[in-house]
Amino acid sequence: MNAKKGFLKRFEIFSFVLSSPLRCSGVVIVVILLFIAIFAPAIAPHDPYDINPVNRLSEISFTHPFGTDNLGRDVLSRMFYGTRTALFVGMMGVSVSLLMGLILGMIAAYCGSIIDDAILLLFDTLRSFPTIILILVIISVVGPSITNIVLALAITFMSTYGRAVRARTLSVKEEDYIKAAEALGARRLRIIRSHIIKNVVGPLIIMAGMDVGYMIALEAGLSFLGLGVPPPTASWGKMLRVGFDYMLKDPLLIIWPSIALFVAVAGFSLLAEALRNFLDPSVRRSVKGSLSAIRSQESIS
Amino acid sequence: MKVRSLRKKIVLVTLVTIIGVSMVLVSSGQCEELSELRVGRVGTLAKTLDPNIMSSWGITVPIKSAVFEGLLRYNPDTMEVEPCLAERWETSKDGKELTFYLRKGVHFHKGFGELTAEDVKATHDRWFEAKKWGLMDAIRWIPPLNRIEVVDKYTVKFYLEYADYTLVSSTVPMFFGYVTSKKALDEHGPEGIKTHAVGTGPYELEEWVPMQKLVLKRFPDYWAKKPWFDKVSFISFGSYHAAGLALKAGELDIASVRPEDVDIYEADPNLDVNVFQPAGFCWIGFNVQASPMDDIRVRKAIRYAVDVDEILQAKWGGVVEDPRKLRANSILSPSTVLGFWKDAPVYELDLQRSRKLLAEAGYPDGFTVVMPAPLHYGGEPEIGVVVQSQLKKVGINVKIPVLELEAFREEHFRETGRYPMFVESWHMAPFPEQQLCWFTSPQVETWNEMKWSNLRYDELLKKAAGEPDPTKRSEYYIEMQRLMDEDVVAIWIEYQLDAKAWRTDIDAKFMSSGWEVIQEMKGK
Amino acid sequence: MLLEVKNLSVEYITSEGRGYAVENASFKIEEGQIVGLVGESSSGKSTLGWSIIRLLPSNARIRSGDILLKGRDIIKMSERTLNETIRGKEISVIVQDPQNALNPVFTIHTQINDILSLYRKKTRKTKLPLLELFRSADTERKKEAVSLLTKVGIADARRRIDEYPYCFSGGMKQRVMMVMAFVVNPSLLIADEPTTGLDVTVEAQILEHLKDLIRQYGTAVLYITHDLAVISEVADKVMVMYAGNIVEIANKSELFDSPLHPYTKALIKCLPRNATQKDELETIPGSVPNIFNLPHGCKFHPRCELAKQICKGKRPLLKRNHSSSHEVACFLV
Amino acid sequence: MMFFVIRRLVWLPITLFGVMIFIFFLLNALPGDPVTAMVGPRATPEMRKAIEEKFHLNEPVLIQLVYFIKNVFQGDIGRSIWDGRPVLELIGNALPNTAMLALGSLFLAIIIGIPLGAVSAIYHNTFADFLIMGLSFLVVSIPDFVSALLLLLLFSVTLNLFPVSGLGSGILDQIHHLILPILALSLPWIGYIARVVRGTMLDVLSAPYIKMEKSFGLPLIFIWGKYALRNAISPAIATLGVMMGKLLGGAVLIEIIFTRPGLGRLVAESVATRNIPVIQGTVLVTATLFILSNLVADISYMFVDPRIRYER
Repeated sequence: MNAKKGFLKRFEIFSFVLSSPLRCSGVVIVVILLFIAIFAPAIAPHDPYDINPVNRLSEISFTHPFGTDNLGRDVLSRMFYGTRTALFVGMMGVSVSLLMGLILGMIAAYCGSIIDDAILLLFDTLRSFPTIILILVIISVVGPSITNIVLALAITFMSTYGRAVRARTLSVKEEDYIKAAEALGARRLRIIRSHIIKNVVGPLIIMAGMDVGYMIALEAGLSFLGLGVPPPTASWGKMLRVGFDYMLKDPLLIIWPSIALFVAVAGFSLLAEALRNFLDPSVRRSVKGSLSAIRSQESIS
Repeated sequence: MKVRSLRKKIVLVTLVTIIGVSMVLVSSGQCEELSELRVGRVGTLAKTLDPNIMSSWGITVPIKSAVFEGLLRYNPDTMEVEPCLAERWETSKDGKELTFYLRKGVHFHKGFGELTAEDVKATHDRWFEAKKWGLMDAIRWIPPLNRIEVVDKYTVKFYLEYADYTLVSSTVPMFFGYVTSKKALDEHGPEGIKTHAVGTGPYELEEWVPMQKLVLKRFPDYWAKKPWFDKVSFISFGSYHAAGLALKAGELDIASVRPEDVDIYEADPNLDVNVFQPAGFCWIGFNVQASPMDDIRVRKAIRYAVDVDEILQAKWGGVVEDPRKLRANSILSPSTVLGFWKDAPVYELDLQRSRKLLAEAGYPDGFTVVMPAPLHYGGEPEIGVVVQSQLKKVGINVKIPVLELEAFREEHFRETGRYPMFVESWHMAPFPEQQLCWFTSPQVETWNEMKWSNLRYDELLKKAAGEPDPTKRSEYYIEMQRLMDEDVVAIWIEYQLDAKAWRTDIDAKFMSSGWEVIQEMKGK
Repeated sequence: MLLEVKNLSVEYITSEGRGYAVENASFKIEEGQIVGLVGESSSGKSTLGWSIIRLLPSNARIRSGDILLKGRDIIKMSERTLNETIRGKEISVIVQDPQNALNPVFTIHTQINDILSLYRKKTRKTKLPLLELFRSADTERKKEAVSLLTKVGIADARRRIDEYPYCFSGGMKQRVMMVMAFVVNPSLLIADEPTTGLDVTVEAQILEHLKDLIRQYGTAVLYITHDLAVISEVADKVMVMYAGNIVEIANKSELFDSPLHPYTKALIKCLPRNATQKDELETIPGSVPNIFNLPHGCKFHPRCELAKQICKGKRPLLKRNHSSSHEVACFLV
Repeated sequence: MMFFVIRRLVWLPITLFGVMIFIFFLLNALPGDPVTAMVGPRATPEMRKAIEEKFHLNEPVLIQLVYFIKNVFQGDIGRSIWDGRPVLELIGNALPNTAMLALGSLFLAIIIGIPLGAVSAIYHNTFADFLIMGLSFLVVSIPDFVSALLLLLLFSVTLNLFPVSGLGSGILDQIHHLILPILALSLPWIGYIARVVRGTMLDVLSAPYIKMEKSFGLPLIFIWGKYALRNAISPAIATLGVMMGKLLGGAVLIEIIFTRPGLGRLVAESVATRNIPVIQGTVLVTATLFILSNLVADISYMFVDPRIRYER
């Protein structure tokens, strides 16, 4: 019994040591990804669009560390450029949907009555489609292109943010210092800007951080379906598709983009958890884990 | 006491499950009763089973030709025309009257009674109200048909406006000739007939579950030799390698495989592989009505800027030792019965001339053009990307929209100027008139994707039809191809190869075009 | 002799360090005797109580000492024997905080029934089949439970027994707990602040019922509380605890009439009923030291106005004082 | 609690209306004329006329909307433009496959996720805990279609243990075909449930009532297995319905990768072939299922945890 307790203790310390690098690792990963995305042209060994049929599907070599794809394009370079697509879609998607949600949520919370109901209905409607199906349909209407994908993602995710904003605004609105500010005749907009935004956005940032990863995953999914960014733009999803088509000949073509996707998704959810610790350290680790997981499910499937 | 018994139960259950699982794993591999033929297909199985509508040939021909029969048919080995539902036929001197003497005692599937002249008439009368039956795709096929007359129960007579010798040689034995039951037509109507196939063939339709499988079963009172298999199921797969793996695992007997992958299957001792050259073609088409492609110099310039050999290399590199051999220089492939243009000009890469032509046309530093490359028989998107990078060299910036085939066609025909260039590939029956007919003026709204109309071309097609002598006809066809070449309506890339792999314990049979001849297949 | 605890020490290990929550505690409980254990919060009295059935938080462990129940040493027992012969058999516990002391997602009946069925199995000395526990209750046990609930003053017990805890008030819950505690007919009951957090009237009722049950079952009780008043109600014998040390043990009357330890004196002074004579209510200066940095010598000397040099240097031990039953740990008596 | 359910039931049709309107306008926004969109580029004038009359395309949009909704309520959501099959029939064929997949994954996620979570909570901060949490983080961070590809690569292509695609025939064969897709689909959920259960279980294990139960000498297995777990799983249960909904709709990529003829693939393929009636119908159905399963979730939550009172 006592022996076991000792065992426990060692691991408590272990966990303590282990948890902190885990936290910052998120930041590190994201920074690295950003670096790759920004300096892709500088660090990519080859031009990712430069086709070279003669050595298509070539093995791993010194010139092509990850081999080449079905058109003889350098896989590593395409992965670097894919990072650009992924991060662009992820971050733009999140910020646009965050903005839409923020505006609509606030309007709903402030105007109340019919407008509120209407916006709520809109949110509920959007929420009652499975994410990817909604995106598929939107894409099928507006046609696939990087901006349209961002748009579709934004529309799809807007509702979650919108509802959160609305709820929090309503509660914050009732708090005394806001009331006081209003009583003192501060202008609505100024109140919104100074107090409410501050109190509402904080928690959303965590959600947002989480969602970047899942939007990246979704973009990959769309590109995999052939509804993603148009050629020849590099995207992990499209690379996965090529890998899928050439599975029997060159399995590695699937492995590389899979790793990239995992790193990105994991990186951003770790970042989000770090954010959470930063913003409210009170939350217990276990709960955080589950929370991040919840957000993940909402977008992965 | 109770407890122990319960423990027993638990043990029992676990045992059962273990056994069950292992059984599953075992049963995974060989679960084949040879009297069922399992054919793997990639993508759709068939869009419609109406005997006379043709869409996605390569996929539906084998199915339809197992279910339906025409008055005449091809001998799968010699491709000679031979009697089928008609025991014999006569052509009048002037070639304007065709009389078919029907075989007696031929029965339709599903108890739709015996085949009579009435059925033939009913089936083919549909051409006169083609729009109602959605047959307009093929409306060109029997222009000279004036009327059909039922002489007696077993004799039917076709009256033509002018002589058309291709009718017997290619049209009647193909889709047009397929006969379905009058009763069935009345019963099911234009919508229903798409899913209710009633023919006289050796197999009848058992079930068709979209996206899954299409099952045929042996037709008990078939008039001729009964087929070997009791059951033929066409199973839909999402990707070529899915089908391929299923084949390797013994879940399939025959599967279409990507010609690029044949080496994989050749390696497998249980499999036979063959690459066929169907009368298909893959090309970069110019929409001659859309700017800037309405300027022939631009089209020429592009023809000089596109390196077809590199495209072939990109597709076949590492599979075929010399991809150049696969190059197509004109529309008709060597495998078409006649009309192959042996000495068609071969255009090599020549960037200087290309740039010069562009400059003349007023595009010294190129332009931007939208070029869809929808996936059809495989490889189109890749070809698109290759062309994209090739044209960059002459300053032409190609945008490839992400577009599915159907969407492309819909938009292409809705908005004349939308897509000045495109990559397409078709599978066809190996008969020149059936391949050339799509690019006539009347087809501009429906299938003539180049939107190219050349009256001489139309006229030649008609001339050829009226020409009894095959060699002369062949010359006409070559002439037509020359016209296409002069007007630079397309850059021909290759004759779509088609590869089939099948298990060695199947005695498989294919047409030269690679279409399975289901009814003739046997198990060993 | 029912329970005999010989210099028991319990130690806590946390990130702040390690410290003794209970230090060399020794005492006895006779059959049917009601012993009050009193002390300020975090004086280690609960720890002492729970260590008797060896249910301590994972970061606490018993360093030394013996706990003899009917002569059998609990410390040396295996978890299994503990579960099968002591916990819920010989000893049962009424825990603090009735609000959360009942499992919210099971009916009262299920919870009582599980305990009962387990108890029955034990007493029949057959091996414990888990499945038996998952089996739904039989009527004969239910009757028993219902009658007990009625006894502790739960109206319409027959119906309420099938309700969920959230339908019960705090007092009700505490009654249910009592039923659970007594249903196994223990020889020792450890009541850990059973009435804290209840309002006074309820508290009074609960105490009444508790006394009845104790009388009826003749159970010995270790009654842990910070409230001398309650002690004066129930206990026969009182132990005063300060900073992990038992500083005084005496019969109730002796303790209240002639307390010896300065701390005890202070406590008694603080009792409202004594306070009424004076104008303002007495308080003890200073506060209970944190167990991780206890003062040397007598733990109370920093707050003791009579403290002498010796108090700082040596730690006083419990020693018999004139009457045989009155023990105190102080150099000044 | 009843009140809550009723409120939801009232809200349900309203949302459904919202869904219908949304779909209608979305698909009316399609480029090109709606008739072509409905019946395909080379339809016969008769067909076009029929559609025009059926959907009243010559009338103002709002009227059209009304008719559209009317049709939906009459259970008529059009025919596939290619083979003229009723959309309902197509959905009827596809739904069972998707349902099987979803239920399977749900089941797997529960029977693996909950015990894992419980174990890592019980052995909090032990090696087991770290292992489980590490793994669950891993699987949660790999998008399901990626793990599908990897599983396919490993088990089908390399080891050749499982079939690559299709439904299979016969119960055993069907199960055999289901294993990989189900696994792929449920992996993220396993990790997710494990995390949630661990979280709540940790709270529960430190709750007074657990202490009390221990004090009665109830064997630990019993306490964990009955008393603690029952408390710990309720939040997980609450998400089951949401999960079910997501699984029903979210299987698109999995169904494509394993070529299983399900709802997801139906949507994807009709999107690819511009088969508007099918898109409309399928999306409508999935949305409805999605909403319903959410409702079921809340109700089931209510049953698992008697404390729940719904003020929201």
